[in-house]
Amino acid sequence: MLHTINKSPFETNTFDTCIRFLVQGDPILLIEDGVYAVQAGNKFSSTIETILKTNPVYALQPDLSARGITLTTDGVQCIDYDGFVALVEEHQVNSWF
Amino acid sequence: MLHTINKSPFETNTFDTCIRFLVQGDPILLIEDGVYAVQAGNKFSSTIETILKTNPVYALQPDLSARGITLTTDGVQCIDYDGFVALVEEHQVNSWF
Amino acid sequence: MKIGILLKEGPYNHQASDTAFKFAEAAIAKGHTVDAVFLYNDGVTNVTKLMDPPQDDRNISGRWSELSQKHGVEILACIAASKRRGINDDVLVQGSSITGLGTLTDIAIRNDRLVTFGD
Amino acid sequence: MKIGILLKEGPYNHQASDTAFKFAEAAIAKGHTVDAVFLYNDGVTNVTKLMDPPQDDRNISGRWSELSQKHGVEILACIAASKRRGINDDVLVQGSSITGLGTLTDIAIRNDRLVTFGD
Amino acid sequence: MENGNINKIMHVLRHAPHGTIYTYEGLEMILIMAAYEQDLSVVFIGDGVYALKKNQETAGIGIKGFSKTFMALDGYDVEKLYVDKLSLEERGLTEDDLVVDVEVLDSATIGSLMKEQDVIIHH
Amino acid sequence: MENGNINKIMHVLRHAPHGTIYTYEGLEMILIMAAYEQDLSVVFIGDGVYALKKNQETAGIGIKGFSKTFMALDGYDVEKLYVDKLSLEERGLTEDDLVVDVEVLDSATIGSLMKEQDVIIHH
Repeated sequence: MLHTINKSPFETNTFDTCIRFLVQGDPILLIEDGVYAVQAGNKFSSTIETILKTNPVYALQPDLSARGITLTTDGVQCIDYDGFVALVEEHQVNSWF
Repeated sequence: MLHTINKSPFETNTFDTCIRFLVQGDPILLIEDGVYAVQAGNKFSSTIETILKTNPVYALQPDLSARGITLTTDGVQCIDYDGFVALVEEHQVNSWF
Repeated sequence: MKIGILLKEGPYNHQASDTAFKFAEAAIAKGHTVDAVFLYNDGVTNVTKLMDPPQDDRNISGRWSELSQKHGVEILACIAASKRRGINDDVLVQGSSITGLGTLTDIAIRNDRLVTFGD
Repeated sequence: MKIGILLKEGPYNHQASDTAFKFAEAAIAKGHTVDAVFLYNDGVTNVTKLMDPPQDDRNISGRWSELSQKHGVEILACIAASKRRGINDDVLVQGSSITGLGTLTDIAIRNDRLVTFGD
Repeated sequence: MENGNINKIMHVLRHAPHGTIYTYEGLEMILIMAAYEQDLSVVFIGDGVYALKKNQETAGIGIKGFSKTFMALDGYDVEKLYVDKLSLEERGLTEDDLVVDVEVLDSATIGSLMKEQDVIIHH
Repeated sequence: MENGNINKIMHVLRHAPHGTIYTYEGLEMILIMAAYEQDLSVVFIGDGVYALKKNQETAGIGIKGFSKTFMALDGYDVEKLYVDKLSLEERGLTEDDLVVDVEVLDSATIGSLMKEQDVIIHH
């Protein structure tokens, strides 16, 4: 199950809620305003590091670039729309917004 | 300055943010999904009680009724649209959403 | 007192439009002048006459139209926001019109209050 | 792989429509079939041909129309949601149509994936 | 249904009623899908649990109420109604506050159910 | 302007750019209002501070960028740009990360400024 999150973790509880239902091993893909969660050195970095111990975390590069995020938390994989499609090939999708 | 809040405090940070900029004495009016903040006995009750020491807190009765909220935190004043207008007569408006 | 309203969300999807309407009605009932309702962002879709809700539901563009005709409230949609969202003169409900953001500035200046409804 | 898309927000106001479009393009480029884009909630306003954005901006209904005609993607707006929001056959962009929620159920059943975009 | 199998379709209601239309239009979708003999479930998470709150009287806001429609789901054979335990507790609610019988589940159980689904739609 | 006074009008930007149009259409409104010789101010709170982030490259999402337009505000005599200190800090940002010079203020100062306004519009 691929979980996508498109909301800033600073503004709504979508990120926190999604994380709570995550099954070990399932990937998270941050898109749109969701990518602020993986900006290096912000207050969610330690949460992201904890998640990375059990689940892969991806972020959509075009959304990172659009928001001027050049550094992401270590271990986060930045992918293009093509990579988004590749994840959808592998998993059913649970879109959180 | 009248501050209105229309968002559930459980879902977004709008309530917390508004509170941070509140000047002593200025009224808060909770409308729409914002009224969940004043449901008696939920986790925001103590915050509401603290605010009430310095600022009056109002909630829009039609929105409370629509959501089945019959008990509100002590000290919160429940008003109709008519009371909303009366507050606007007294104050400029700062609408948080 | 003279009151202007700024409405930033479309009908049905967000309660903002309903609250704005109820507030306008209550202000008028209390003897105030509601000068104008300015529609911005998705709010411009409040005035399409093409909406056709179920019989037992409110007709949101219809009631803005009625408010305009009964009480002289200007119902104004921002032109730039309207163009993005497919609102033009052909679909405007009676009593509403399309105008620029300069008009909102005038509304903000000439009224005693500007009350915003959004989401 | 056969992929269906559910889009729940209108154009311009929310990035959901842009992300859905970019995803659809990328899926097609990778050789997948994008069977249909079903529009729900404010999403139905994606297909009004009346939208007229600035020259240097994307035309969102125009590009859904193009996607439909180039790649056979059905662009479908829910009828109940459309009626509430003033979307009817007269304003539909070429290649789109209005249908019921039963069609979404069919889309959910017949595709390998249903990917939702909302806000 | 090309493969003759029943699909598992989960609807996730996460918004309070009335402030936005998502829960109402979500319910409209659920009612239509119920006719298709798939394996439907409905999960209430976050403010979604408020949709089930008893005593909603919407006349004052001029919007049609719909909480009673949840009682009709049983008649459409939509019987899998799950409520997130933490969401209920955080809001100071218990099962007695709700208009229908539901199964209250913890996060891990709901997470496992999600993983089994063919389709998940959030409203 | 019936009373010949200058009105104090504050715009509050609270949303991140691109995910929604609010900040972009907010900026369009500010540019028009700037022509009216009122006392305008713009406050960035919460994710609104991200609108000022340097190095936004939007080509990949197909949406026109607008962060550079904030640099033009000065030419329109919109000089009162205030940023909420806590919002900036929480996001791991400093003034050096922003495309324009701003005044960083604490909550109490912004609250007092709000109280002085004739009109406040959140975007």
